[in-house]
Amino acid sequence: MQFDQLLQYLLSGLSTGAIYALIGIGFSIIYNATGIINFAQGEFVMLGGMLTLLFLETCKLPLWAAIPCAISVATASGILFERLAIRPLRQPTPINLVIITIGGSILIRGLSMLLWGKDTHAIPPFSGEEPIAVGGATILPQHLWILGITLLIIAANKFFFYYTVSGKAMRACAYNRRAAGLVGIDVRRMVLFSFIISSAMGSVAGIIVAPLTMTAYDVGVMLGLKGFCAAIIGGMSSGGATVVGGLVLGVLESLGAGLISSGYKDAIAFIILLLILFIRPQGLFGKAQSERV
Amino acid sequence: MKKRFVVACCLLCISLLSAPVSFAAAGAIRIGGLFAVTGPAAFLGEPERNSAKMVVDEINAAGGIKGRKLELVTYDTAGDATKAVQLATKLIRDDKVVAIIGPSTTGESMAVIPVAEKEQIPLISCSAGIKITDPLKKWIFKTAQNDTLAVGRIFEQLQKQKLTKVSILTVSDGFGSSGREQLKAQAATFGIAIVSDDTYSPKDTDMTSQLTKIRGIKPDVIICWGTNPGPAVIAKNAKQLGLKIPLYMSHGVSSKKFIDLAGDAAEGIRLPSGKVLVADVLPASDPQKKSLLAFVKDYQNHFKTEGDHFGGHAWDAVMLLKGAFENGANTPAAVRDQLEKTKQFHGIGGTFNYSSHDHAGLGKEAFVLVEVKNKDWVIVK
Amino acid sequence: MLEVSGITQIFGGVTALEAVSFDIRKGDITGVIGPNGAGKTTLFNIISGIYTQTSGRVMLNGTDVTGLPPEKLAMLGMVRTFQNIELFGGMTVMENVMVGLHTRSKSGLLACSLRLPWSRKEEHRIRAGAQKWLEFTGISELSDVTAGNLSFGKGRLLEIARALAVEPGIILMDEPAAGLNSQETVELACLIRQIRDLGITVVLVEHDMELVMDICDRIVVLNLGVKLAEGTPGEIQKNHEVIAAYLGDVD
Amino acid sequence: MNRDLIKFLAFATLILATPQVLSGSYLMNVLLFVGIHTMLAIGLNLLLGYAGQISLGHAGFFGLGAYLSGILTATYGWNPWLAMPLAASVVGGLAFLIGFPILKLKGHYLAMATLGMGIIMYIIFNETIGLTGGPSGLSGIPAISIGSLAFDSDQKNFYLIWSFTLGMTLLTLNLTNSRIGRALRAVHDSEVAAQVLGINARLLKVQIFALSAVISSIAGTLYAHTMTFISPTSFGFNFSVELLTMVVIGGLGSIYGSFLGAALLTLLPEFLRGAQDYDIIIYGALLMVMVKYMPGGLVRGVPDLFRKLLKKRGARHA
Amino acid sequence: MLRLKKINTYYGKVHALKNVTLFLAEGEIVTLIGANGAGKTTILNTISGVIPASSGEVLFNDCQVTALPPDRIVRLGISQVPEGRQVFKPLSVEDNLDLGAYLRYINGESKVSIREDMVQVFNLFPLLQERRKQLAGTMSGGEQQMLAIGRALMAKPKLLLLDEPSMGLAPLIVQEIFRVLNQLRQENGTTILLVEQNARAALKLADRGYVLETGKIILEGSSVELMENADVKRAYLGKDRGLP
Repeated sequence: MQFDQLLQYLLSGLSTGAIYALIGIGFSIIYNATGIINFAQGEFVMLGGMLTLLFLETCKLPLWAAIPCAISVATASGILFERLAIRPLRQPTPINLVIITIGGSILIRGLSMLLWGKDTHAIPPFSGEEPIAVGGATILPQHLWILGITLLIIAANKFFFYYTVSGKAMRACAYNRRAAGLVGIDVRRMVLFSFIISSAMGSVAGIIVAPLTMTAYDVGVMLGLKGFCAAIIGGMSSGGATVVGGLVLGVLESLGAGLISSGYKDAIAFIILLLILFIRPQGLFGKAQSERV
Repeated sequence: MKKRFVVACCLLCISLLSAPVSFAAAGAIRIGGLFAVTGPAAFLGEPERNSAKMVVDEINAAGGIKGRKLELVTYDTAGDATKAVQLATKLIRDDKVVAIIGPSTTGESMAVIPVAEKEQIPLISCSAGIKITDPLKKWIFKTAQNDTLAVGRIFEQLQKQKLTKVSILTVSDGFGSSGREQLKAQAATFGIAIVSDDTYSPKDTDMTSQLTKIRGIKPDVIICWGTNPGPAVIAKNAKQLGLKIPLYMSHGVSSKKFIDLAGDAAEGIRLPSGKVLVADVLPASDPQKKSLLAFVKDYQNHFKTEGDHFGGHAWDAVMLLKGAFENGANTPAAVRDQLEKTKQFHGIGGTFNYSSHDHAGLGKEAFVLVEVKNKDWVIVK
Repeated sequence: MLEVSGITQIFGGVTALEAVSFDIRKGDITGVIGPNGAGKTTLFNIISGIYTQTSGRVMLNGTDVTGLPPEKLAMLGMVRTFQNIELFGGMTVMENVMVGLHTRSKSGLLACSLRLPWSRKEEHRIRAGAQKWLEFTGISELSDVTAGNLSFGKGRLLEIARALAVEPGIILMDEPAAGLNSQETVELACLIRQIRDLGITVVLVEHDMELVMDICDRIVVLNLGVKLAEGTPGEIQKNHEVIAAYLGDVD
Repeated sequence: MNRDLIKFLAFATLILATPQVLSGSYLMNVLLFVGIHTMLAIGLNLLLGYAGQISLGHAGFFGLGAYLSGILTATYGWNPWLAMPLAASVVGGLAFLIGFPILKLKGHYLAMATLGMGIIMYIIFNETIGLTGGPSGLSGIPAISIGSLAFDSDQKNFYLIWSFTLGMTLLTLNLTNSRIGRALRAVHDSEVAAQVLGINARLLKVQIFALSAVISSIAGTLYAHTMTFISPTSFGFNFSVELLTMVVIGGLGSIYGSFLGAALLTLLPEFLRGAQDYDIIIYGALLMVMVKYMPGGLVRGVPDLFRKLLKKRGARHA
Repeated sequence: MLRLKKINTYYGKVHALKNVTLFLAEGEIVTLIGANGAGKTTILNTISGVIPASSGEVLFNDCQVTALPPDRIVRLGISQVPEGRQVFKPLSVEDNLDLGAYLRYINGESKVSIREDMVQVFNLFPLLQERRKQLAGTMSGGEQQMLAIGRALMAKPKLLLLDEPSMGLAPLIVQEIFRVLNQLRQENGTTILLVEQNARAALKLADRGYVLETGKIILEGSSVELMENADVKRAYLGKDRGLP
C-alpha cells in the first residue's frame, strides 16, 4: 500500500471524525448536565443543514447571513424541546427520558419532512470546490472549513467551560447538582443552557458538513448515532476525550473501508466500540472509579 | 389489577371493531397502489404515487373506462417489507381491489409476491429487480426496466470502446445488491473483468476511502450502482481525488436531481436511462415520444417538478390496466389474462410486449445511454 | 467466627481505614461504634464483600473469604442489612422475605416457567418459611402490603426478617436503630437479643449509644479510620480516648 | 382456582375468539403481527421491566432467529419444527456468551453496547449475501405445517402464532411469580440487597438476557414462516426502538402490559393511515404525550384515566 | 433573624422532623447537636430549600422563605456548607471560590470586589492561597472543608449553615476550623447555625444549643447549661451502667 493512499484515508477519516466529535460533544454536554441521552441530538444536526437551505433558497439570503439565522432557529428549537418535552416530565426515569427524546426526534423529523419534502438537497460550499493537494492526497476547501470550525468550537468550549462563571457553574452542576444549588446556581437554567449549547453545536456540525454530504430530512439519524459512539468512546466527556473519540471513529471507518472491507466498515467500527466498552467501560480515557453503594 | 386489565382489553376490542371499513363506489373499478412514499425509498414512492393519482384523475376526467370510474387506493409502505405485505393483504381483503400496482422496491415486491400469488390478484411491480418476473410467476408483472438491461447497455458501450477492467462500487441495499449481482453475472459475456468490488451504506457521507482504493487498482472504468444521494457524493469525492477514470452510474439516478446534487462533479458522467430524461430531443420517429412528452408536461403542471422514469413506472402500470379494462376485463383473473396479451404498448419505460413467458415486457431499446454535459443530459450515440 | 485482620482502604488517595483488626466471637452481639466519618460503614462494606479493600484479610469460620462477592458470602452464612434500608419496594412484604429464601431453594428457569410439581411444592415451602420469619419479627399481618408503603420502622423489621430468612450464621446490621423512635428502638433491642438467642452472631454499627451499651457483649471503637479501643461496654465507657473522640478534646 | 390462572384464561378466550368476529378481514393479518410483537415485547420486558436492563439490539436476535430458520428451511430443506429449536438454542447460546461482558455495563453504556450489537447483526444479515440473500432478502421460506395441515392462511397462522404467544405468556407469568421472578425484581429494585441475600445478580441477568433472546428468536422463526420472505430492513435499529417503545408504553414489568403496548403500536399505524404523511408526526407526538401523561404505561395509565373520569362525573352528579 | 415554626419534614416515608421550632438572633452562634439520624442535617436542608417542609414555616428576617428553591435562598443571604464538604472536585480551588460568588457575578457585581473577598478568604485560610490552582479533589479532607467554608463565604452570607465541619477530620484541623468560625463571628458578625457531633467543641464555640432526638428538639439552652447536662452526655455515650 502506498503512502498517499494511507494519507488519504487518514485525512478523510479526520474530517468525518471532526463532525462526529462535534455531535458527540453535544451529547456529552446534555448528558453531564442532566443525565439524559438526547436521542434527538441528530435532528439538530439535520435542522442546521435544512434551515441553511431554507434561508438560502426561500429567503434568498447570502450564505454568510443564512448560517447564523439557521443556527439561531435550530437553537430556538433546542430551547423549545427542553421546555416542552424535558422540563414538564413528571417521572423523569432514564428510560422515560430515552423514549421521550426518541419521540421528539421522530416528531422533528416528521415536521421537517412535511416542511421540506423528502428530497436530498445540495448546499454550496463555503469557498469553492477546487481540490487542494496535501502530499499526494487531496482535500476540499470545505474540509479545511470543517477542521477549522471544529477546532474553533472546541477552543470556544474550552474557554467557556474553564474561564467563564457560567461555564464553571455548568461543570459544577454536572459534578454535583445539589451542591451547585447550594451555592445559588439555578440548576434548571443550567439544563436549559446545556440544550442551547448542544443544539447550537449540532446545527453548526450539520451546516459545515452539508456542502460535502448534502442534506435531507433524515440525515440526523445516522450522524446522531455516530456522534453518540464518539461520546461513549470519549467517556462522555465534553472536551478533548470526545474529540479524540470522534476522530478515532472517523479514521477507523475510513481505514476499515479502504483496507479491510467496505461492506463491513460500520461493523468494524462497532466491534471496536464494543471491545472498548468491554475492556474500558469508563471510556478510552476515563479514570476507573471505585464502586460506591 | 384484574379490573384494570379487563377495562384495557375492552377498549382495545372496541377500537379493533371500529376499524375503518370502506365500501366501493357503485360501479367503480378499484385498483390498489403500494408505494414507499416515506422512508429511504421515498424518492421512488413519491413520484410513483403522484403519477398514478395523476393518470387516474385524467382517465376519470375523460369519462372513465367504458363509463366506469377508476378508483385508486394507495398506501405508504415506508419501504418496509413487512408493512408492504400487510398492506397488500389490506388492499385485497378490505378494499377488494382487482389489481395492485407497486411496491416500489425489489425487497418489498419479493415479499408481496407470495400474497398476490396466493390470493390470485394481478400485481404490477414498479421495481427493477430481475427476480420479480424471472422465474415467471402467474400473477406478477412489472413495468420497471430490468436492471439486466441497464447493465447490458453499459457493458455494450464498454465493449465498443474496448474497456475491459471495471471497478464496481454499489450501495448495500436492495437496488445496489441486485445491480451488483447483474454486473458480476454479465461481465464475462461482454469480455469484461471486475477488478474490484466495493460497497457503501445508503447513509454514508464520504466514499473517498473506497475511491482511493479503486484509484490504486487503476481500472478502465468505475461503475457505481446506487440511488441519490450516494452517487452524488461519489461524483464529488471522485472530483476531489482528481480521478480521471470514466465514471458510469445506474439508472437509479437518472433524473435532474442528480445534476443538482453533484453540481460540477456530474460533468461527463454517463448512465443508462429510460427515455423520459431526454424526451424532448428524441427523434420524432420514436414511438414513445408522444407518451413521454405528455407525461412530462402533465407532471410538471401538477407537481411543479420534472417527471422522472420512476413516476413513469406507475404511469405505465395504470395505463396497462386501463388497456385490460377497456378490453372488457372485470375480474382479477380476466385482468391478468388481458395484461398478458398486451402488445406494442408505448409507455414511459419503453414499448411493452407481455406474453405468457415474459411478464417484464421490455427490450434493451428501452434504455438509452446518456451523459451529463453542461448540466444537462445528452444522448451518447 | 469472623476475623478481620489488617484492613486498609484507600479511596483516591484518602485513607479511609488503616490496618483495622479484630475478632468476633460466635454467639456474641458486637457493636462497632465511632464518630461520623470514622470508617464504620466502609468497614461493613468490605466485610460484606461490596468493596474490595486495598489490603487486609477477612476470615469467616476459619476460611479465607477475602474478596468474595456478597452472594458467595450469603451462601457461606453471612448476611447484612443497610443503613437506609434497601427494600425491594415494588414487592409485597411476603415476597421480600421469600427472596431471602432464594439460596435455600433451587428450581431453575424451566421448572419455574412450567410450574412443575416439585417446584410448586418448593414454592409452598418458601412461603411457609417466609411466614415463619414474618411472625418472628412480628410483621406477619403486613404480609400483603407493598414494601414501598411501609413505615420506616416496619421496613427495618422487614429487612431483618428478610436477612434472617437466609438462615445465616452471622448477621451484620448497619445502624439498625437509625430513624427509629424510642419505642421502636426498645423493641429492636429485644429483637436483636432474640436473634442472638437463635445462635446467630450479631455485629452492628450503631450510633444510639444507649442501645449499644444495653445489648452489646463487646464493642469495637473506630476513629479516623483506626481502631481506637475494644472491650466490654463498661470498659469503653470509661475509656478516656473514646470520650475525647466523642465529646471533643477535654483540655 | 388460582386468580392469575382465571385471568389468563379470560385473556386467552378473548384472543382466540377474535377470528370469529374478524374472520377474512385484513385485521386478522394485523393480529398476526400483534401476536409476534407481543411475544417480542414480553421477551424484552423480562429484561427491561423485570431485570432492569435496557437493550437496543433485540431486533438482532429476532432477525437471527428468522434468518437461521429461514435459511435452514428454504436453502437446506429442513423441517421448520427442527429449525425453530435449533435457531432458538443458537441465539440463546450466543446471547448467553455476549451477555457476560455486555451486562457488566450499566445505563447508557449498556444501551450503546446493545445498540452496537444489533447494528453488527444487521450488517451481517446485509452482507452475507450468499447465505441471507443480502439486501434483496431471502424468499421461498415454506409455511410451517403439522402433517398435512399447512399454516398458509391468516386464520391458520393466527392460531399457530397465538398459541405460541399465549403459551409464552403463561410461561412468563409463571416465571415472574416464581423464585426466579422474585429474584429478578429484587435485583431490579436493589441489586446490592439482592446480592447480599445470596442472589448471583450477574448470572441471573445473563440468563434472562439469553431467555429473552430465545423468545425473540422463536418469534423470528414464526415471522419468517408466516411472511415466507425476510429482508434485513425488518431487523434494523428502528425496530429495536419500536420494541422498546412497546414495552415502555405498555407498562414496564407487566406481561399483559406488553400485550397492550404491542397491540397499540401495531394497530396505531392502521388508524393513522388516513392521516397520510402526517402519521409520523402523530406517532412521535403520541409517544411524547404517553410518556408525559402515562409514565407508568397503558396498563396503569388507562385505568387511572377512567377512574379520574368517573370521579369527575360523580362529582358533577353530586 | 431566622425562625422555624412547627416544621414537619418527611424524607420519603420517614417523618424526619417533628414540630421543630427554633430561632437564631443576629450575630449568634447556635449549635444543633444529637445522634446520627436525629434530623440535624434535615433541619439545614429544610432551611436551604433542598427538602421542602411539608408543614410549618421558615421565616428569615420576618420574610416567608418556606418553599423557595435553593438558589433563591442563597440569594437572600443564607449559605450552607453541606455535610461531607461537597466541593466541586474537578474544579480548581479558585474556581470553587468563584462559584461561591456565582450569584454576585450574575447580578453584575464588579469583579474587583469579588476578588477582594477572595483575598479575605485567603487571609482566613492561608493554605487555600497556596493551593489556588490545585484541583479540589486532590486535597485532603481538612483542606476541602476549609474550601467549602470559603466557598460559602464568597456569597457574603448573613447566615451561615454548617453541617458537621469536623466530620472525619483530625483534632488539630478541627481546632483550626473552629478558630476561624470564632474569628468570623467576631470580625464580620456572621450569624452561624452549626450542626455538630463533636458536642463539646461545638458548645464551647456556640452561645446556645438545641439537642435533637429522632426528629424532635428535646432540650435547649445556653451552651454552659447544656455542657453540664447529664442528658447530653447520655445522648452521646449511652446510659452509665454503673459497673463496679
